[in-house]
Amino acid sequence: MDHLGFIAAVYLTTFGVIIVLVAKTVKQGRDLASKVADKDKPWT
Amino acid sequence: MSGLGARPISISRVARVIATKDLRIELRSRVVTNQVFPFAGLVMVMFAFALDNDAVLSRVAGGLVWLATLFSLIILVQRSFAVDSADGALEAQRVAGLDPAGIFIGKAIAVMAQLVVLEMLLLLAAVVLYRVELHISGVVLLVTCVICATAGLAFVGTLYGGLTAGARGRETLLPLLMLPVVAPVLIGATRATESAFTSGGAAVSDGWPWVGVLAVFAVVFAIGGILSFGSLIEE
Amino acid sequence: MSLVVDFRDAVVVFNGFPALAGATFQVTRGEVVLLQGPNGAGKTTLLRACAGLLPVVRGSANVLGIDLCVDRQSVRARVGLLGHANGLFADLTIRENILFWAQVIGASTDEVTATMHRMGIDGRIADEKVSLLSAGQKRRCALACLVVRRAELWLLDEPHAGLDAKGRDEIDAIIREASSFGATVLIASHELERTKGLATRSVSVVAGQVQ
Amino acid sequence: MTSASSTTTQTFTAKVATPTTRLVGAMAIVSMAWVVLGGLFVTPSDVNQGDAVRIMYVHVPTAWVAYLAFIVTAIASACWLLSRKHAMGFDRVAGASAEVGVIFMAMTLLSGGLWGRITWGTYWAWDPRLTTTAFLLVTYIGYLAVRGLGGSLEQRARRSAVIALLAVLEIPLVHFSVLMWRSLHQRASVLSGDGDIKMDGSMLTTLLVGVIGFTCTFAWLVMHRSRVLAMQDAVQSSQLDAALQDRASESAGLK
Repeated sequence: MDHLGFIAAVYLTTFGVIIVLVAKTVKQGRDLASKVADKDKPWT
Repeated sequence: MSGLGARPISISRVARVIATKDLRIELRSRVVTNQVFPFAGLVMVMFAFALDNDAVLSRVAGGLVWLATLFSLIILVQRSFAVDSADGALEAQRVAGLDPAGIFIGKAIAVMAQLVVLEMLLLLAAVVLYRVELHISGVVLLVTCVICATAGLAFVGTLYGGLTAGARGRETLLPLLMLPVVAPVLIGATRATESAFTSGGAAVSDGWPWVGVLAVFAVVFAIGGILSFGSLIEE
Repeated sequence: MSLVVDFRDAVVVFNGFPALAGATFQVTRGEVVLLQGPNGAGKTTLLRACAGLLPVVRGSANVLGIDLCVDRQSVRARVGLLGHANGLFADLTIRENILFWAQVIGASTDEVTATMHRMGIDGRIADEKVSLLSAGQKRRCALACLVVRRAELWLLDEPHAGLDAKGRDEIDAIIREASSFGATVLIASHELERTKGLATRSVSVVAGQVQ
Repeated sequence: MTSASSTTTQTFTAKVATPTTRLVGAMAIVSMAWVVLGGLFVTPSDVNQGDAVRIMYVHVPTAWVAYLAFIVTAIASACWLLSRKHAMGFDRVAGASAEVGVIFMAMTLLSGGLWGRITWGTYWAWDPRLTTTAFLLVTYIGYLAVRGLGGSLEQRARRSAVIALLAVLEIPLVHFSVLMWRSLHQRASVLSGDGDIKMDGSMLTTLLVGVIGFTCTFAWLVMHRSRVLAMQDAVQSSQLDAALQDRASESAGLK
């Protein structure tokens, strides 16, 4: 495969950033969900 | 004290009084004249140091004039709101229920007047320092371009200046918010000015479509500002 | 008697802090009410809420018959707030500052001259830059702006602060005169002795509530 | 918060995820796995672009999501301004979408630059699409800064909604002026000619799955993120309740 470095860089950063973003969101959500009463969660 | 109670206040009256007030303050304090104009001239000299080539300078003179204008616009707008924020006068205007659209138009007109003087000086500096040549045929284009570009810059500057003045202590946000928005003015005014200078072999007639862009820009942000200024200066 | 200010269990939040925590408070037309209480009790917030500057997040609040929970804009033209800042343009003269407000609302130059005379800021001093004036002169100039604007409800936050005895007397005289012309006045002040003589009633603001 | 929990029987068990977000998340994971496998190994290399076309399977969906995010922000902002009750849900969706959009926009520029280096031999070209994308990024960084200015929730919502709608005015003007600038001065753009891709079936499918997968990821992120923002607002208002109680007891003690 030509330009392997470039292609790998694109895939790694893109999916890496998405994974970090998802992980951060999940963690924030867990922390807050245990502190906020269920009545303040309109989606339930 | 012949009776109490508010009288109806028209937008145009508010705009006129505010513009007069801002210009009178400038005539008294001379901050823009004594500090912003020299700053803009200094920027023009610095460009010459950085580019260090007469041919290049006269080719890009139009762009440098408008870049120096944009930098000065930031300071000018900050000054325009600083005279109001210093002793709570902007708040006093809000408390007094002055129509925000009137405040917006008035301040924009005052900024426009100061910008036009600044641009005249910068164009003169370009002729003197960068050796550009301006023919009679280019003068009409240049004047129209300056008027349209100045209106657009003043409206956008006042709009975002109001936002950052409303959120006290966040004046550093102004360039970040304002510069991307005025990019079309930089592009359009530069091309039109280059045509007027016929630099790089441009024809004067090439400049007119750009003046159209500048006019559309000014109208769009005048309307946008009139509609939204009130929401932005609230705390 | 018409109610000029009618707050019921009003909560006003300032910087995430409930500076007014369920205040109930009424003022009828023509009263001069002294608000007393320790610093941080919510006096300034109460005045700023009356001026429609801060949103009332809970409870109800009516000023001059306008519901502040619905419309904070239209009340503003009819009240005058003098806070810690004077709201003057430092580079303009007294006359130009007062003329600014007169021109905005369309008052005549005669009214400006008369007001300046009554406030004792006419003559040579009228054409001095505001930045060169004493604190008392600035305060009188700010009050003159309220007079020219014909505010129906005066909200004065520590109007005596930073003034000498003579300046304080002059402020008192201005407030008495405004009241005699039918303006309703709310004064937040630590100058209890002085202001009690001025006020028709005094209330205390403690921990965000009016007692 | 502690005072609130002691007085009433409240539960704190509900999670952020719901069946909907789990479904969307699962779809995202499956399609993203498909994109990685398909994009890197299954699909052939392009006749013109060679292996550089593999970047496209990531770049195109990222760019699509970035633009989608800003459309969502603009629509949600308009909805907030127009809705009679000024429902804060709209404001949170606008904010969450802009946060996700800024990150995807940055990734778009990065992957686009690397692709451009391979295909055009340059990281950056003054192409209207690229320039507008960069301006969108800067504009929405400013939008997020305005959201962080503080003030009441309503003021934050109003201010940022106005800024988002002003950006809707700004971006077409920027795009049009860059378009006009380029067409007047450099007729031969680097973009002409060599950008074509002759797509076969597996390539087209992979690209399509990529778009679906990234859109699902975006939807999942915005849903979760706006719920997080809702909980942050709830924490703020419950702190207000506690402060109100404190002040009430303080004033009772002083009577």
